[in-house]
Order: sequence, then C-alpha cells, then structure tokens
Amino acid sequence: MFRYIVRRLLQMVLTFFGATFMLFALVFANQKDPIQALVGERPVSESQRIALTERYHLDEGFFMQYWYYMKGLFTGDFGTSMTGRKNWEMMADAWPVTLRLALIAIVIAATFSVTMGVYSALKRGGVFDNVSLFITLVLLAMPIVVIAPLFQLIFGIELGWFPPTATRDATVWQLLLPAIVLACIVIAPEMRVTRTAVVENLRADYVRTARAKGLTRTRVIWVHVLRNSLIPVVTLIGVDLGGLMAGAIVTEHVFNIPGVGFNLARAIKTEDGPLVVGFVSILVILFLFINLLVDLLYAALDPRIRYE
Amino acid sequence: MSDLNTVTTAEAPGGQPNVPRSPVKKDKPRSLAGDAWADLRKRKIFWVSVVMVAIVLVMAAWPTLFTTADPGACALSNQYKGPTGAALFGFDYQGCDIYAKVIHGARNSIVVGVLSTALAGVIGLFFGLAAGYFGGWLDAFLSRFVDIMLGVPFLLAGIVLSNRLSSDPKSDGIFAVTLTLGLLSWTSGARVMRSAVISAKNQDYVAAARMLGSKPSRLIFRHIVPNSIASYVVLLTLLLGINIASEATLSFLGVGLKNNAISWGIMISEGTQFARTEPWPLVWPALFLGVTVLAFIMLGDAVRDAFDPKLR
Amino acid sequence: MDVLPGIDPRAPLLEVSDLHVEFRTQYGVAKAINGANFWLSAGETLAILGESGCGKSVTAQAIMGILDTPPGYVTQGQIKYRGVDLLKLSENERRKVRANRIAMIFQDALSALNPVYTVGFQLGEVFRKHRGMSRSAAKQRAIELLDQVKIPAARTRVDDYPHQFSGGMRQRVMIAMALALDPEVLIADEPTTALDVTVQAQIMGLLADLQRERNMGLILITHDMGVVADVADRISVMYAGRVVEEAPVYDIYSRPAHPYTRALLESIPRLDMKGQQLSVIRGLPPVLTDVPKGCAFNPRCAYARDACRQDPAPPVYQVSQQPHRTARCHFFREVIGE
Amino acid sequence: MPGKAPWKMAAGATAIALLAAGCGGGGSEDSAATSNTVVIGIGEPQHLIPTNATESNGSEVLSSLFYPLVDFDAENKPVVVAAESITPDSKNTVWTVKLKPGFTFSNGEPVTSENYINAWNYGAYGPNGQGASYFFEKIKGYADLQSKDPDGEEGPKKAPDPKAKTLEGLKKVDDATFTITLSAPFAGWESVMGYTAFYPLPKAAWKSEGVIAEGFEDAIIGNGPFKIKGKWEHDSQIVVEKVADFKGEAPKVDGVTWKIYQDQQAEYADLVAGNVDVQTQIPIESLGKASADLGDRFKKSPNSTFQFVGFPTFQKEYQDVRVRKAISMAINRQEITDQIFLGSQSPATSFVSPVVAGYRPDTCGANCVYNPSEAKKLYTEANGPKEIKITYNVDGNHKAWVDATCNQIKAALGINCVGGEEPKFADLLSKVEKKQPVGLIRLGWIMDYPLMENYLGPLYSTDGSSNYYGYSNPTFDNLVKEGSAAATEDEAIKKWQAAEDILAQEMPVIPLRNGQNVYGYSTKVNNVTVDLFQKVNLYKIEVVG
Repeated sequence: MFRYIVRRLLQMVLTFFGATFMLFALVFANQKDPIQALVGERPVSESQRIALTERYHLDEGFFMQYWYYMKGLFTGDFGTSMTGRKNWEMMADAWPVTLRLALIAIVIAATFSVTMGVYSALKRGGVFDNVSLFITLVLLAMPIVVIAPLFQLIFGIELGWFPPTATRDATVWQLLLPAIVLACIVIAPEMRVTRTAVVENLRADYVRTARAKGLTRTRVIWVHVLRNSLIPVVTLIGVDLGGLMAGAIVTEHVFNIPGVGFNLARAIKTEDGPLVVGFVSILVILFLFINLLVDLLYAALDPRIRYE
Repeated sequence: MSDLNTVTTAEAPGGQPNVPRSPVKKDKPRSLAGDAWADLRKRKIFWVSVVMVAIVLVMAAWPTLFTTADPGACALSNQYKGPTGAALFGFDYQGCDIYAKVIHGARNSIVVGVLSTALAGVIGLFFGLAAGYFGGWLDAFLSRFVDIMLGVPFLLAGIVLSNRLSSDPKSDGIFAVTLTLGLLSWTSGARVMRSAVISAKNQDYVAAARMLGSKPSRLIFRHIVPNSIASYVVLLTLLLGINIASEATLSFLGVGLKNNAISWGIMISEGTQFARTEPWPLVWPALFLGVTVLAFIMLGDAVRDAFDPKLR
Repeated sequence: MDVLPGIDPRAPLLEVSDLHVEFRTQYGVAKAINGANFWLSAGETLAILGESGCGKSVTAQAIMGILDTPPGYVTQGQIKYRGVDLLKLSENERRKVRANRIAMIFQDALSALNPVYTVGFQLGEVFRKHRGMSRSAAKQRAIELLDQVKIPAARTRVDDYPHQFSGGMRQRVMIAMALALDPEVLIADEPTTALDVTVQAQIMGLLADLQRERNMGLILITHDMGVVADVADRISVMYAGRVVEEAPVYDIYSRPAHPYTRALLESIPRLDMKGQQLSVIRGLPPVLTDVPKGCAFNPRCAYARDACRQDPAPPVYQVSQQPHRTARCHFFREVIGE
Repeated sequence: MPGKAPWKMAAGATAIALLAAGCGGGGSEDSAATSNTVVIGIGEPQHLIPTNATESNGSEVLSSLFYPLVDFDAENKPVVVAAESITPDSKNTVWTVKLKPGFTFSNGEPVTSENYINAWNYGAYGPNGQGASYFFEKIKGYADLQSKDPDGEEGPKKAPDPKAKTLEGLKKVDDATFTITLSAPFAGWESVMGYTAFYPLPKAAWKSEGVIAEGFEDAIIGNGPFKIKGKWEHDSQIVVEKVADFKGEAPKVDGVTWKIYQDQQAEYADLVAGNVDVQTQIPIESLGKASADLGDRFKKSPNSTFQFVGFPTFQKEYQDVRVRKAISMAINRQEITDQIFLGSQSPATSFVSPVVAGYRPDTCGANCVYNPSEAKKLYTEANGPKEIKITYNVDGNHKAWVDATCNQIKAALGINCVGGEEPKFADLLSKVEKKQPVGLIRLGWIMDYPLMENYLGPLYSTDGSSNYYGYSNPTFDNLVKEGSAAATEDEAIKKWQAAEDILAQEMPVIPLRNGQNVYGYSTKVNNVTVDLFQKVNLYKIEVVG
C-alpha cells in the first residue's frame, strides 16, 4: 500500500508537469490580444502596448513563456497577473471560499443523493421514486445559467429564505443557496447511480443471509447493502467534487462569490495566461489528490481490492 | 409518470423457482438480445418512452410537419403577446413565435445532445475498458490523463476547442459544439467504466473464460462489457441531458451555436433573463427539454433493465 | 432470549401445513408452492428433495420469512413453530425468531457472506443485535464459534474477509453463523453443492455432529439423493411446488411410492448397475406459470392416465400408517407394487 | 422500516457537515450598517492609480478619495473645485493653475503643485503603461515620453527608453501654482482636467522618483473627503471613511462601503434585500420589476453613453451611402429602446451625446427616422447585399437588441440579417484588424470630458483611437482640429457642429441609442443623484433618519 501511494505521488509530479504544459499550450493557443482583452473596449495606446508586452513577455515564443513560468514556479513565484496583482495572492484570496462552497455542495449532494437513492431503490416504482426522479431530472436538464438566477430569484428575493448573495468571507448560511444550486447538477447522476447500485445489491445473496440472521431491515440496508453499493457512488462523488470547484463559474458569478470560478472566468476573458495556468494547475493537483483518495477509499470499502 | 420503474421491480430473485424470464416459447433457444427484446415488448414504459423519443426525433427531422410558421420571423410589435391561432405558445421577448421556435429548436438540441453523448460514450468506453482491463502503466497513464482532462475547466477547454474547431464564419457551429461537448464529457463515464471493469474482471466467470482461452477482445466484449454496462448506460442517458443543457451554456458564453441558430438551450437561457416578469418563454422550451431528456432516460432505463440479466 | 407468546413446548417443533406461495410477476402469477405439508421433530433430520426450481428453496425462505415481497407472497397455509403460527406474527416478532429459533445455511457461502465485512464482524453482529453484546464480547464469541466449527487459528482468522477463506472454510463460517444463537431448527439449503466431494463429507459430518450435540431439528434441502441417504431420517420429495411423497429414508429408497421419486432414484449412477444405461427423466420440469392440469408430473410420467391429466391434482394419499408415509399419486400402489 | 429514517439522517449529516465547513467562515456581519454610512455597489476596479483608472468603477472609488481640480455644473460647464483658478493665455496654449490653500492629503501632507506634476509625469511616461496616458497627449513634450518599438509589432527586441522622463509642458511656479503648456491651442482644456487622470499623488506614493511604492495602490492616499479604511479588498469591497478636518465641501455621510459585484443582477438582488444602498445601473432584466420593487426610489438621469454601429470601410458592399442610409432607416429605434431596453435608453438621432454643449437633436435627420418603405426603395436602388451581419461581443449583453435590430432590418428590407457573435470585444477587434467580413460592428462610447470633441475626435477622425471601421474624411478632420484650436468655446462648437453635419451626409456609422443612468436606492438613503459619468454624488447623498 505504501509503495502504491509513493508511486501515485510520483505520477502526480509528472502529471503536474504534463498538465501545466498542456494548459500553457491551451492558453497560448487561445491568446490573441491579451492587452486589448485587458482594457475591454477602450483603445490601447502604442506606448501602453509596448510597455505591457514587455512586462509579460508577450512577444516571446511559447517555449520561452513556459520557461519563464516554470522558472518562477521553482522559486515559489506563481507569476504576476495581467491585473498587476501577484498570482499567489489572488489564489490565496479565491481558494478558501471556493473550497468551502464545493465542500458544502458535495456534502449536500452526497447526503441527499445517497439517502434518496437508497430510498427510491427500496420503493422502486413508488410515488417517491418517480417524483424524486422527475425533479432531479428537471434540475439536471436545466442549464446552470438558468438554475442559478432562478434560485436566487425565488429563494433569495421573492421568498427571502436565503441571503441572495455571498461574499468572500461568507458564512455557511450565505453559501447555502449557491451550494444547493451547485448540488443540483450532481444530485441526479449521483442519486441514479446509488439507486442502480442498491437495486443490484438488494438481490445479492448476502442480503438474504443478513435477513436470515434476524437483522432489522434498516440495518440490512444501511450497513450491508449500502457499503457494497458505494464504490460507483464514491467514484462519481470524487469526480464531482473536483468538477464543482472548477464548475462554479456561473454560480459564483450569480451569487457574487469571488472564488476560483469567478477568477478563472475573468482570467480566461482577459487572456491572463499565468493566472489561468496557476489556478488550473492547482485544480489539477487537487483532482489528483481526490482521485488518489477515491482509489484508497475503494480499498477501504472493498477489501477484495488490493494495491501493490 | 405513474409507474416509471415498476417494470424493474417484479422479477424473481436469483435461486428462485422456474419463474419465466420471458413469455414462454417452448424449447426455442434464446439469445440475450432476443430475450431482452421479448422482455422490452411487454413493458409499458418502454413503449411510452419510445413514442416520446420518436415524436422528438420526427420533430427534429421534419419540423415543418408540426408548424408552417417561420421561427425567424419575429417582430417586436408582437412582444409577449399571448397565444393566437397558429402561435400556440404565444410570443417571446423578441416577438418570436415560441411554438415555432421550440419545434425548430428540437433539431439542433437533439443533434448536439445525441451525437456528443454518443461520442463521449464511445471514448469513455474505450478509455475505461483499456484502463480497467489492462491495468498497469496503461491504467496509470490513462487515469492521469483523465485527471488532467477533469482538472481543466469546462469553460476554458470549451472556449479553446470551440474556437479552434469552428474557423468557418458561415457555419452554425453545430459540428464544433458537438465535438467540443463529446471531447469534454467522456471523462466521468470513463472512470465509472474503469471501476466497473475492474470489479467485473475479478469475477469468476471472467477468470473462467480466460482459462478457456478466450481472446482478450472476446473476453472484453462478450463477458466484461455486458456485465459492466448497466451503470454506464444510466450515466450516458443522464449525460445526454447534461449535454443538451451544456450546449446552452456554451452558446451563452458566445462559443456555442452561431448565426441565429435556434436551440432549446439558447431559448432557455434567453427566457431566464426575464423569467421574473414573463415566465412563458422559459417554461415552454424547458418543458420540451425536460420531457425529452426524461424520455431518453426512461428508454435507457428500460433497455438497461432488459439487457442486464442480473436485474431482470 | 425473547419470549414468544403462545409457545407450547409440547407442540411439534415445526409443522408446515398447506403452504401456498406465489410470485406475482409481470408475466403472470407463478404458483411456486401449492400446498406443502411436512413436520419436523427435535433431533430429527428431514431432507427436502427435488430438482432445481421445484420450490425447495422457496419453502425454506417462507419458513424463515425472508421471501422477497414483492414479488413473492405466502397466500395460504400455516407454519407452526412449537404451536405458534409464524405467519401471524408481526415483522418484528418474526425477525426475533430468525437466528434465535430457526436459522439457515445457504448454498454458496462466498456470495452469501458479505464481501466487505470481516467474518468476525458478520458473526459478532448476530450477538450484538440479538443479545446486545459489546463489540469485543461479540468478537470473543465469534472466535469461540469458529473454534466450534473447527476452523484452525480462529483467533487470527476472525479478522479475515470471506474471500480469504477456502470454500469449505467459508461454509463452516456460515454454519457457525447459523448456530450462533443455538437455534432449535436449522435449515440447510444445499449446503455442500458448491464444494468438492471430500469437503462435502467433512461438512456433512460436522453438521451431523453439531445436530446431535444440540438436538436440533435439521431441514436439509438438496437435489442430491446420495447425501440424503447418509444423514436424513425422513424425506419429502417436492415437484412443481408440491410435496409429492413423504417417507422415512429407508422406505423411499427401497420402495418409492411416486413415479417421480422412482425416476429420481433410477437416475442415480450406482456401482451395481455398471454397464446398464443410466435412466434419465424425460422432459423438463414445468414452468410455474404454466403448470400442467391435474398431476403436474403427468407429461413426464410413465404411469400417467387420463385421470392424471384432469383437475384436481391427486390428493395426499396415505401410503402406510406405520411408518407414516404419504404420496400424491392416484396409482401409488401400482408404483410401490412393482 | 426505514420510513422516516433517511430524512432524519440526511438532515443530521447535512447539519454536521455544514457546521464543519462553517469553521472556516468568519461571521463578518456589517457593523457599518447601523451607522451613518452607505453601501454603494460597483464592479471590481481595474486600477486605483488615477492615471491608470480608465473605467467607471475605479474612477467612482477615486472620486471619494480625491478632490478634483474642476468639476461640472448643471450645464456641464467646468467649475473649479480644488483649484482656486485656472486661466488660459490668449491663445489657449498656456494654462495656469492656482491651487486653493490649506488642503492636505489624508496622511497630512500638504497638497502642492509638485504633487500634480509628478503624478502627471508618471501617467504620461510610456513605459509605465498607464491606461489614461492619452489624456496627456495634448501637453507639450508628450511624444518625448513615449518609446517607439524598434522592430515592429511582434519583435522580441527591447524598446529603447524614451527621450525624456518629464513633460516639457509642465512647469512649477510655486507650491500653489503651476503652468501647463499645450502643444497646440485647445479651448476646452479646462474640461479635460475634470477627469480622474488629473488627480495629484502624495509623496508617500513614491518609492523613488517615478516609481510607485509597492502596496500603495491597495491603500491609496488622496486629497479627497474620504480616506481608505484598511486596504482594497479585491473582488470584495473597498471601505472609505470621512477625513475629519477636510477643507473642501463636506459630505453628509461618514463613510462609504464600495461593495464589489461581478454581476449587476446579484447587485440588484442585494439592493432589493437591503444589503446595498445604491445601484447606479439596474440591469435590464430587473427593470420590469424595478418600479414595483423600489417605487419612487427607482430613478433615471442622463449619462454620456452613445451606442452605434459602424460600417467597416474595407467591406465593399457598404460603400454606397444609400445602403448605409437604408439600413439606418430600417431600424425602429423607439421600439427597441421601449421594448428591449424598457426605456432605460433613448433613441439617438445625432452623432454626439445630448449631454455635451453644442449638441443638436436630429442632426442625423431623415436618415435616423424609421421609414421602412423609403428604406426598402433606397436599398433596392443601391442593390445592397442580400445578407448583412451585425458583429458584437456576447459578454456585453448585446444579443437582445442585435437580434431585435436584425429582425427589423429583415422585415423592412426583405433581406437576411444575422448577429455575428464574438466572445469578447478583443476577438471582434482582431477580426476587424484582419479585415474579415464582420459586417456592421457594434460599438459604444463613454466620454472622458464633456466636449463634442471627445466624440468627434476619437470616433470619426482618421486617426481616432476608436475609429475601428476606418472612416476618413480630411475636411472633417480639419474642422475638428480647427474647433479645438478656436479661441472661444462658442467658436469651437460651431466648427464641431459643421463637422457633425458631414457625418450626417456620409453616415459612416448608424447612431442608435443614448444611455441613461437607471439607478435605484434603498430606504436607508436619500438625495441620491447619479451624474454624467455614472458616479453617485457623494456630497449630496445622506442617510435617512
């Protein structure tokens, strides 16, 4: 197990370099005129253009730019954003709130999808099963650009149940509504996968054994069936957790949360290469860690899986 | 909606007496597909979803069967007018006939949704199979590649890909959007497939087949795939819905459908803006989208249940 | 142990009468059991014999109360344990009967044990949930049990997972689990089918020993007449959801009273019949949504006449008083007589 | 039976998780909400160094921190504020600025003429890359502060340092007086100095000569009625509080929290919920409900925004002026402002904004009047293209009106019209630079100072900084230049109006709409006004009760 983890960590280093290189290429491929993008619709004066081009090495080739970036990285310098702020400072501002948002969202999503998935697996074909399926599907089929403002409108303004916006130092209470919005996208798949897995496992022989042992139905389901059904669910939750951090762009925008999604969107819009690469590199690292965790969780959930 | 899943419930558990698996046809050899078809034919829900999907497909293929109005003929003087004879659903913000737009929007939404999901399904299947079946360094390499893919935000990759793929200013962007969504949405499927394959690989019947000298390709496609495919199909039907919706997000960001192409996604995001005062332009396309996605998912569920002997 | 109201220590240990079970599927109602009758006394071994799909396992599940409902329903009949009709108990009372009074062993121990928990956990769970023991006490009891079923190094193996045991050892774990709470009735559903022959004998021996020690009633469900001959006291032969013949083991083997039993016996390969062609029962068991009229066995029966093809099915005929044996065949005399 | 158990478990687990996640979150409730302060919504400023602040968010924040040399009265004429007097010489070339005595920066430093000169030199110096450096173009010696790229657009070589570091035209007379020499006469110079770029910077700003100290921008020190409290909390808020002994006009509130929003809809949600007191631009999506939500706290006032579409000269199909006129006549501006913008903009019928002196309504004449039959006739005569395209950037909320405009054109001219979507303005510009067939280009303009010249120069002059469509008419250029050099403002306006008449003849662009501030405020505040530059008047606003 230890060797496995070490190997994965080594892979991670390689992946990280691969990722930054790929990202740099992506950003580079998309870069047309970052200086114009930076100032929006204002005209750019010649001298301003020259100054900024020099400051950000914009006139140099792709490999040179990558080299400057990596060189900075090794000295702990994530580079300077086109806005003039230090990248690490912007990341330090943005990550905490996004992490909290994603965690709250995934907890809401996982709790609801697992409980509701199990419940509808037990009551297959019942009213609960069908209604919850329908609602989650409708939420799934709605683009996030629809759900986010609608939820804000309905629950934030018209009903006033939640604060309509949040800030960087948002309380959990303020982050609840955006977290629910984020959870909406992932609840449907997670719930469906839970339901399918539970249905399959409900027919397993060991369930009959557990019942023959005189265990209560609750215990049979929540202890014996669920544990066996969790592997596909955990896989999906792991993927979703990462996705939520990167995918919060629209939600953070609507709820005014200056997190990763918002910063990324702005950086992409302003063709702010170093900032994009900085944020996404961290995202990739987080993904790698989450995946390692998920893989280790497999082994914890199912003793038949062994890593060497 | 009343009995969406009842069909999956009434099966005899394993080790039960001779409860028939399909209508009895005495002494006739049965194949999996034949069995499944026989099974499907009996399911009400299957037919309901087939009819719904068929209607949507016909709508996508021949919109003029449903409406003769030109969806592009809009006039502000009609803004938010209620339903009239031909315009069943009334008019939207731009004074367009919502009914005509919904009908004509079906094609782009369906084409993008179905094709991108199919593409993602195939890519994810092969990635998941290769990684799960062969394991080792290939698994490590593919898995890390998937990690990077997942780590790159949809928005960034979507913008870059869409820009690269649609160089022709005259194109409506459907090809680019389809390809973009397909190339970006296969990853979670690949991971689910991979873990399903890993668990299937360790089952006795696979070991048995291997002992009997099955070629890897046969092993994979005859033994592992049919047994791992159930949750994958469920995921894909969901992905279909997600991709139809994602098209709207891409279009919303300006890298989706172009040149006044109509789609449900675009209608929905436009309708959202003024939903507070005028809900109908949002409600109608959302309803069509929701029902379509639901139909596909129901169909996927029924087919999945029919093909998965464990669930039958 | 929880006290079961209405229990009568003098009443028969287990008595199943006129049991009907049906499965309501989308393809129609399958009558899995159509009036099963048998009883079991303490210390006795009753074998239920039949081809796969004849309703043996369903009977066992109905007794345990672990039928999957839906689609399976008990529609009629009584299952009396010491005079108490289990079918009339609440789910909670019924649950307490399981493992405490009546326990069950399943066919395939690998799939019947939960793959993700240690055997110690799964064994201990019985004590924790029924006896309210602490985790450590339950584990201690689990080790003792593993010892009793002769698993070597029980103390270390208690923390292993099912997949780390061999087939025979797994079945021992199953047995240990069933015997944990000293039940009076043990139902063993094809306990040795998945094992190889030498291990089969060991397991059957172990079961017999444990039964003797505890004076349990044992219901042995099997399709293997060879196993039955060695351990059973009485045999019930089931066909298409009915007990077609019931008799002490010796009588069945020497003089079967039902054509089906006879056919089963003839299909056993025997040393003294070397060189002769092995007889095979013609045709297939009926599909339960489509059971033939009259005697369900009639399409495959050499003795069948018109009466066998008419409803109602043959009643339970008393073949002899002492020993008590019954058969559901209009022509049982003819069958015995040969 | 697990009848209700899952729900309970779900609720319990969620609660636990939320508590856990909550540990990181500070409960920073606004303590300022109770006091005599107001919360005003803005977007994240790009920069807070005055010479780099070219967008409205930055200049709005700076307006609270700085006291300008000049401001504008109700007729948009300049009036001195921090300056005692500003006097030109007879040729309008040398301007003498005399500062009011006794003013200090919020750190106590006295405000002297050097503070202005140093700040402006910094802004004009090319290598500093300041966004507003073009404001100093008219000052003598500006060209010497710019470097020329030696090897063209994409060359890797380092540009040489400019010839000079300071503007030749800026001269200190004494601590309270300095002169500005322009490279050419310009009667409207006083108005130009009303812009954000002309604020002074204290000595504390400088690390060394010409280099801004690190961290100064995030805690900038000004000479205005408010000072920054703490630091600029990027993407979150900027809190300013009253300077105790401010010599100028004292505001009625004790502080302002500039709350930063990424999205106007979010800001509006907070306005309705009472979390923000003033929103200077209510998004169209919310206008339908704004009256209901806000009652008489929903207000409108003019601003300088001017929206139009330009015809790229490199596309032959638009070279016939009849085609351009026909397209203009095919557009029903009133319908679009009423129904797409819900009255938040008004139809434009001239080539400059109504807020500048010298504006005349309807200079565009019949060309800007909706007349579909005449349009069709003209278009057919000129044999205009069968399909036209209006290219716009989707990140600016332009789709709705472009679609509506296209629908009108389609209906009136019987041709096809499509909206060409570009993700952002820079993408649009790069296509224009490559001379790709973009069709009509969506453009807008917000003035820097209230003169006609600020529209005519950048937008329509041959070398205008925002003349992306390539319009060029020497007569027009000359008239604009003559106007700028005129001795009096009235003379200047006459020349400029003559120039505008040329535009009406040639229709290089189609004027579409003039913008308005559509703003709203909470019940907590009163006397809220929003000026031409989309700024809240901080001296008038007050807290109720």
